[in-house]
Amino acid sequence: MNTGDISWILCSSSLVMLMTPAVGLFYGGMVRKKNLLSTIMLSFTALVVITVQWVLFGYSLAFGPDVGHLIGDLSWFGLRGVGVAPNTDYAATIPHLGYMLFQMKFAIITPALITGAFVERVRFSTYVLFILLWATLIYDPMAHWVWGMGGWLRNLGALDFAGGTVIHITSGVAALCAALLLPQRRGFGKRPEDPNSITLTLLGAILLWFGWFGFNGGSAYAADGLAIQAIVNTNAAAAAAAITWMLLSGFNHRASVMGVATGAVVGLVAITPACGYVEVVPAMIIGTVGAVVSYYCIQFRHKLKVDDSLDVWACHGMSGTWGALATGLFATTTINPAGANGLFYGNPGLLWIQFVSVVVAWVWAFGMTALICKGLNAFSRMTVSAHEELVGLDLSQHGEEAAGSI
Amino acid sequence: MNTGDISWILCSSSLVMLMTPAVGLFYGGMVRKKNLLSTIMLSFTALVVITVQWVLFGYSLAFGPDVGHLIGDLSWFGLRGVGVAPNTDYAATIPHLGYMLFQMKFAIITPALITGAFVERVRFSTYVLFILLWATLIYDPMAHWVWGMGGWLRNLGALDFAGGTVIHITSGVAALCAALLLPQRRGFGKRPEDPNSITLTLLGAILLWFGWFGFNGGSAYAADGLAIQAIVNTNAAAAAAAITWMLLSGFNHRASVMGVATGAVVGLVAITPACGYVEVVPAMIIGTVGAVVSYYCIQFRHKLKVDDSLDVWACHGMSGTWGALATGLFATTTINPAGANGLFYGNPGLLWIQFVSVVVAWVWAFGMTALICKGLNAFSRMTVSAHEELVGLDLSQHGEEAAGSI
Amino acid sequence: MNTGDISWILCSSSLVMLMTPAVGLFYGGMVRKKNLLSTIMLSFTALVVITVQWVLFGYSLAFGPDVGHLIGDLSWFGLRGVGVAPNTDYAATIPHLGYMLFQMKFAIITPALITGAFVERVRFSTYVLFILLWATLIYDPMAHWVWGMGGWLRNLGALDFAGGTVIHITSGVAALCAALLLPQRRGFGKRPEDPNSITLTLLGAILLWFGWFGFNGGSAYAADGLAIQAIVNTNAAAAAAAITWMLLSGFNHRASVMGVATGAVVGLVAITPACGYVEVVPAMIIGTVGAVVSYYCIQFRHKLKVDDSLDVWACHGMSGTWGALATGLFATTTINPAGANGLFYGNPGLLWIQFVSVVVAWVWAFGMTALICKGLNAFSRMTVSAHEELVGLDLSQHGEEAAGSI
Amino acid sequence: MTTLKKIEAIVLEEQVDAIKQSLEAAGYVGMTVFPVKGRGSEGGIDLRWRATTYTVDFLPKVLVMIVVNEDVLNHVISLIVRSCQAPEFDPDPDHRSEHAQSWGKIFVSPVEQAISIRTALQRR
Amino acid sequence: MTTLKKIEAIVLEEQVDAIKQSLEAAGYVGMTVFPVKGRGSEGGIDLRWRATTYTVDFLPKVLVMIVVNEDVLNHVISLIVRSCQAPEFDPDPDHRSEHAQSWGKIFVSPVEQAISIRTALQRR
Amino acid sequence: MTTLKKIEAIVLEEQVDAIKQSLEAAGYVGMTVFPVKGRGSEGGIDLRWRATTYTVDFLPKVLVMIVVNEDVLNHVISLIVRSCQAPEFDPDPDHRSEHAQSWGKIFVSPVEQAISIRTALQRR
Ligand SMILES: Nc1ncnc2c1ncn2[C@@H]1O[C@H](COP(=O)(O)OP(=O)(O)O)[C@@H](O)[C@H]1O
Ligand SMILES: Nc1ncnc2c1ncn2[C@@H]1O[C@H](COP(=O)(O)OP(=O)(O)O)[C@@H](O)[C@H]1O
Ligand SMILES: Nc1ncnc2c1ncn2[C@@H]1O[C@H](COP(=O)(O)OP(=O)(O)O)[C@@H](O)[C@H]1O
Repeated sequence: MNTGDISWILCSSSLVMLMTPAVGLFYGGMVRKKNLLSTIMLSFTALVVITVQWVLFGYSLAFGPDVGHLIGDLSWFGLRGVGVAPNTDYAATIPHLGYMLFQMKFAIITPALITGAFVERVRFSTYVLFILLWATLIYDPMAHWVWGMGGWLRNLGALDFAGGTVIHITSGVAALCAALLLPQRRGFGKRPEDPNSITLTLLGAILLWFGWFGFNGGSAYAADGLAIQAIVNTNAAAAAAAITWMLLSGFNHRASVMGVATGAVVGLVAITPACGYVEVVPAMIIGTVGAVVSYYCIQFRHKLKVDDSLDVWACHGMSGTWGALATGLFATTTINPAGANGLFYGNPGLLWIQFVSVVVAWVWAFGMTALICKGLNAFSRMTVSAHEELVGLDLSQHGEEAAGSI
Repeated sequence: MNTGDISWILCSSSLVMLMTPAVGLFYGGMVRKKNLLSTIMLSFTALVVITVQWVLFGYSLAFGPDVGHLIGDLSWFGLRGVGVAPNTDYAATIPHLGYMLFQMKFAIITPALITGAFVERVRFSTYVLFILLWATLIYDPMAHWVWGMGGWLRNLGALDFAGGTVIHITSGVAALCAALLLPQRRGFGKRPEDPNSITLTLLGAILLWFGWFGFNGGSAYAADGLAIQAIVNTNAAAAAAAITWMLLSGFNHRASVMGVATGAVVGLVAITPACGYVEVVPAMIIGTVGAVVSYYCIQFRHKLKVDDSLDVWACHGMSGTWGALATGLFATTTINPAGANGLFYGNPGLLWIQFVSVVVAWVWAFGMTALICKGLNAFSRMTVSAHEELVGLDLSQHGEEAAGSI
Repeated sequence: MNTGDISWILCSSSLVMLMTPAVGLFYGGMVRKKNLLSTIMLSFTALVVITVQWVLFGYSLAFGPDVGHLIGDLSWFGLRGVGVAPNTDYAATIPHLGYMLFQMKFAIITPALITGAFVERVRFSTYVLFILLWATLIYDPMAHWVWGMGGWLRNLGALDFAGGTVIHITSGVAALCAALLLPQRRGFGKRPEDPNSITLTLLGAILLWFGWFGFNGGSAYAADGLAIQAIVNTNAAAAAAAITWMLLSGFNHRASVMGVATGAVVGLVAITPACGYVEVVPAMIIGTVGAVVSYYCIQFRHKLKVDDSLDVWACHGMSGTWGALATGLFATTTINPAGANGLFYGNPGLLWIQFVSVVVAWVWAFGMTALICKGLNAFSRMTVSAHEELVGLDLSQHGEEAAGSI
Repeated sequence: MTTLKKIEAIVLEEQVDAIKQSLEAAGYVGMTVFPVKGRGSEGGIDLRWRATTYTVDFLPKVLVMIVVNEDVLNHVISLIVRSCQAPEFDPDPDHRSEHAQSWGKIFVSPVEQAISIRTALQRR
Repeated sequence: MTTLKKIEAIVLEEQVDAIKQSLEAAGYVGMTVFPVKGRGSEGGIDLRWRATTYTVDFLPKVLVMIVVNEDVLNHVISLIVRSCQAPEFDPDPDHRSEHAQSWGKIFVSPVEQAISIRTALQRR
Repeated sequence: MTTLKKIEAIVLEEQVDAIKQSLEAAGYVGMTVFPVKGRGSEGGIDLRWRATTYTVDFLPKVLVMIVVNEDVLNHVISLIVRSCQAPEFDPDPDHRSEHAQSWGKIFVSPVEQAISIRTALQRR
């Protein structure tokens, strides 16, 4: 074991921990004031609920001893056998518990990302069931396939450094599915969207960027050159994407603050699967293209009148898809010998593998999310009543208000 | 010396630094708008004042060469002799200054926690004297007893991994004492408590959780498996406690956002003394029970009509007491060979020692706080005039307003 | 390479990354509500624009192979040749990319600091050009002189641990210059300055303090005793300065919250060049004097009716100047053998060298900033029209509002 | 000489845009909106303070103030009323709420002068 | 035909709950509150900007607006006045302030119509 | 018996201080200010939501309410008007804006009673 590596995994786990509530702040600024607390609460709830799910059985399902290349068994239930000694399959120089801790933060943030699809109308109690099922039935298997020892996509050679497929595609596609299946917000499309506080959204974006250094850098599971390369790429891609969005919105109208914040996040998403495999200039290209993709997908989504309220599909699903494919283009073994070369480095095979893993993530996330939504709706409506929606979720779901009574 | 350990102590000190202002934000969201700045300022002031106290003489009192098992002497005044070389009594692999730095953050946050007891009415200038006296007369000796070389509770074998007794019980009991001795806020109990911004409280809670990874993980003074175990336990206990509070408030009425934030903090408090001695499932039990204890103590406090305005006693004093005792139940040397076994691992003796240290902390904190309050009140009132209270402390104590003039 | 050192540079880079948006929050709280987003956006834009500038050519200019002791050449364009292997000239135990990453954060924050001089009136599009030119023509050469291999001030023996001269003097003096050359805000001096949210300013100050641990501690480029010493000094100086400002404002009127936040930042500025060379008691003296200097410079600036709107000159330029000179007074080789002794340790020569480097920084920053401002103004006005200023920059520059439409 | 009237419509935030647009279309541009909290005929909603509960029954509303000439008063009122009656503003379309919540309230009061500061010409 | 009156009481935030409860108990439910800043007869309070000082004398208040029938006007006013006079709202019980601060102000003005948007029935 | 009038001036936040000071100098101290958003005769400003655009035309303003005796009404109005006409409040000094923006608006309406809660003495 290496204290430097352990120190870094401790820090990066802390950084990623911060990201889930930061998603809440990021989303919270975009909704109407009367749904602000409720929106933050959705993310905060993912933090507390999935922590317990993960410790009890989620980690075991995702990373436990392989069953048929499809899922882990339950032998690590309650973290039995997951101790201070390293698990050399996953990370040789840090305690197994450290690997578990870092992965926990990924399992937590993924359902939190989805919440942007149904803010301002989701019923809180059903939501808790939703994320429990979603994490167990969708995330845990997907993580096993891509990252778990014996997982079939891992065996296939799919590259996903920090979760483009596992995290961003699954959450973005689940969001699209939920937005299609659940009722829209009342008056959707007829009234202006009214962010209650762009300041709060900015604060969320700032903390997300900060946390993403741990997200992508920590995925090296060591304090080494690769971790630094990943962070340098991450930072560069985010900046390039933010500038791109700034220009796109500037040409269209004015350089938008919300747009720059969104652009930065989209760039961070795009680089996530690739950050440990590519050089810095390709990283900036990946960020730039990611911003363009998401920018136009948002407009497309508006035209389709789909109420994916905070554009999880456009920002995470599509930018994540681009990032996963771009890994197949730009990956190079000079950066990461444990990776592979992409198309531009003479190996078209990787792009194909990436494509397969993208398709798998789309199909799996869409299909299973539809199943869960239908199932839950049959049993207890996933959205609130019209009156509760009008009063706002803060009052109707939590009996509270974001700001004092006058 | 070990660079990995040093890196971790640097990071964890930074994380804990953030916690004291985060207490200010957490508390600040709960008061009326006209006292918002004042409330944040109380914590911020603890940061700046106790830093200087600690550097000048506080550290020497708490950790300097022992005098009669009761207190350190003043030979480390102004950090003379506290240098880059490790002090092997305290932490063998990091500079002595690093240990001092990390402990400083503990000395700073403890008085900040107390402020929840007398927000919205404490006179600022007297408050500065209060924390100076409190840190010197109560915290420094208590820290010496439990953690200082030669301290009598340390010699007794009391376990307190990251400050359950030293930090949470002393501050919680001091809060109770101050709330009993100082005048209540005008109209207390007759008007609704009106948090000016639950969003701000949530932000505070988020930063507290983030910082607590350093608080508890840093208390290993090394980047090792124990640090990771402590953080895993910390996270699990916080989540379990938040879920518990969510359910309690949900059954009573609706799942409260303020409640989930409070629950998380209470869980973090409860696990603090135990986090480096217990396994993860007991950690979740400790968090859960801590939440139940604090939840009912708040209601009890309301019935007694004690104006411990932000429930420092219920949340820190009582949850900290539970955590200290629980350490005597669940501690196991398989997690930490330097610790001891608790009752459930066959050693009833530890519970008795923990009980003794809890009683000592209660008596010492209550008695000495009473002395300080009485003394200060004789010399200069600790609370503001009725008119100043009506106008609000932001204007009357600081001549400022949280938000612009209209 | 040393994993502990790498871990620390990763963390400190993350911490410093957070500081630039934190400057935005710190400044954002001080302006009128209608310019809040715009103010945060100025800092955020520095983050995204200078990241790309630095990766493409800025780093090469500042740290690339020396040309005539004045500037780096462009051989590291696009980070060619800047890889995972350490550059032993700059930091022997961490990847060269890690050094580049950490330095990037310095290059980003410096232009962000300047923005306080022209908030509430700067035209956004011209501002983007301004920081690009400023970073390239002023910061990159200055960084080369002081820190680059072969730089003439470095050769002279000037000490600047974490950027007093390079960062705070240049930005503060540039701010003074811009404030003198650009039109004032309408009604400046005739209406009260109205901070829209001191809470936000406090949040910014908190995050700045937090990030400064990385700023100053990371400048050791190793997880060693020197890093710890630097952070201990940083924390002590900030606290001493905040207390000083608290007392100054308290004697004048009331202990100001804005004042304590400002004082802390000013103390952090003052200790920046000295933190890796001095002992802790001198550090507190440096902080205290820094606060006094800035406090009276603000009043002087008001008398002169210069619209350096958020006092960048007084807080960064003057406190940075004091800190650079104080390094010549208090530096001691017992703390840092790679440094030098100052006047009080028997070596008057260092003070002279520090004085020279201060003068150089003033002249260079003032002259070149004047050139840039004049140049830009000739080509495209740097400030908005009177009507745009009245409507506010959030709407006129970005088409957005900080808070929802009602 | 025309008399002036002040119309104060207290509605949901969501309704403001509809009001604004229908008035604008009819040529009534001037308008001032206030953030308020209001309580009409409906009952209370329970709020909580950590572990204890209390009742608050004010909901966030928007007060739209429009000063118009008396001769168009009824026209403007009917425009407001109509634009507020879109089905998406129905507070209780599925008839599940125990509280009979209404759609908003309008008050009309007299105004004696309106002065434009630029011209300082008084219109009485 | 009853005439309507608008009561505007400008009070401290803490007093609103007392007003609300006493009116509710007497059957007056409808009410709108505005966040305002106000200055009565008292002097100024000094505020500061970093190292310089300036005077601001507006304090945060709440304006409670209640529209009632004229016949109950005096009753409602007296309810408001009484509920505001609890000792805990005394701005200066210990007589230490230099400023004579009062307890709030009430203005009454005429209202000509009240319209419920749901029914659009005009009550004149 | 003097009659009371309510003056409501809707101005920019920056103008409030000038109004306050000129009224204070002339002995009119009581005053209440409301944060509002307003739209006068000018056109709209485009706002955006991420990648899409929409138009919002309300700007933040402040409503200053002053209740005065009728006999000083004109004096107070002229004080307000004058203090708002300083050149630094000119919305368009360089004549570059497409929109004709005005300097603010004042409405006057009747008040029937003013009651001080402390004394509960009614001044009619
Ligand atoms: N008598 C009244 N005096 C003042 N304001 C009133 C009165 N009645 C209603 N209002 C205001 O009008 C708003 C809408 O009224 P109504 O539609 O009856 O209430 P709600 O929809 O809140 O049940 C209320 O929220 C309140 O702000
Ligand atoms: N002449 C006035 N015009 C408008 N508002 C007034 C006037 N006088 C008082 N007010 C409002 O009534 C509030 C309470 O008045 P009063 O009790 O005299 O003042 P305060 O308690 O603020 O000294 C003031 O804060 C102000 O908002
Ligand atoms: N007819 C009206 N009814 C209500 N409020 C009005 C009316 N006309 C103007 N106002 C208010 O007065 C403010 C100033 O009016 P004016 O100077 O014409 O507008 P602006 O300066 O916003 O173009 C407006 O922002 C609006 O709040």
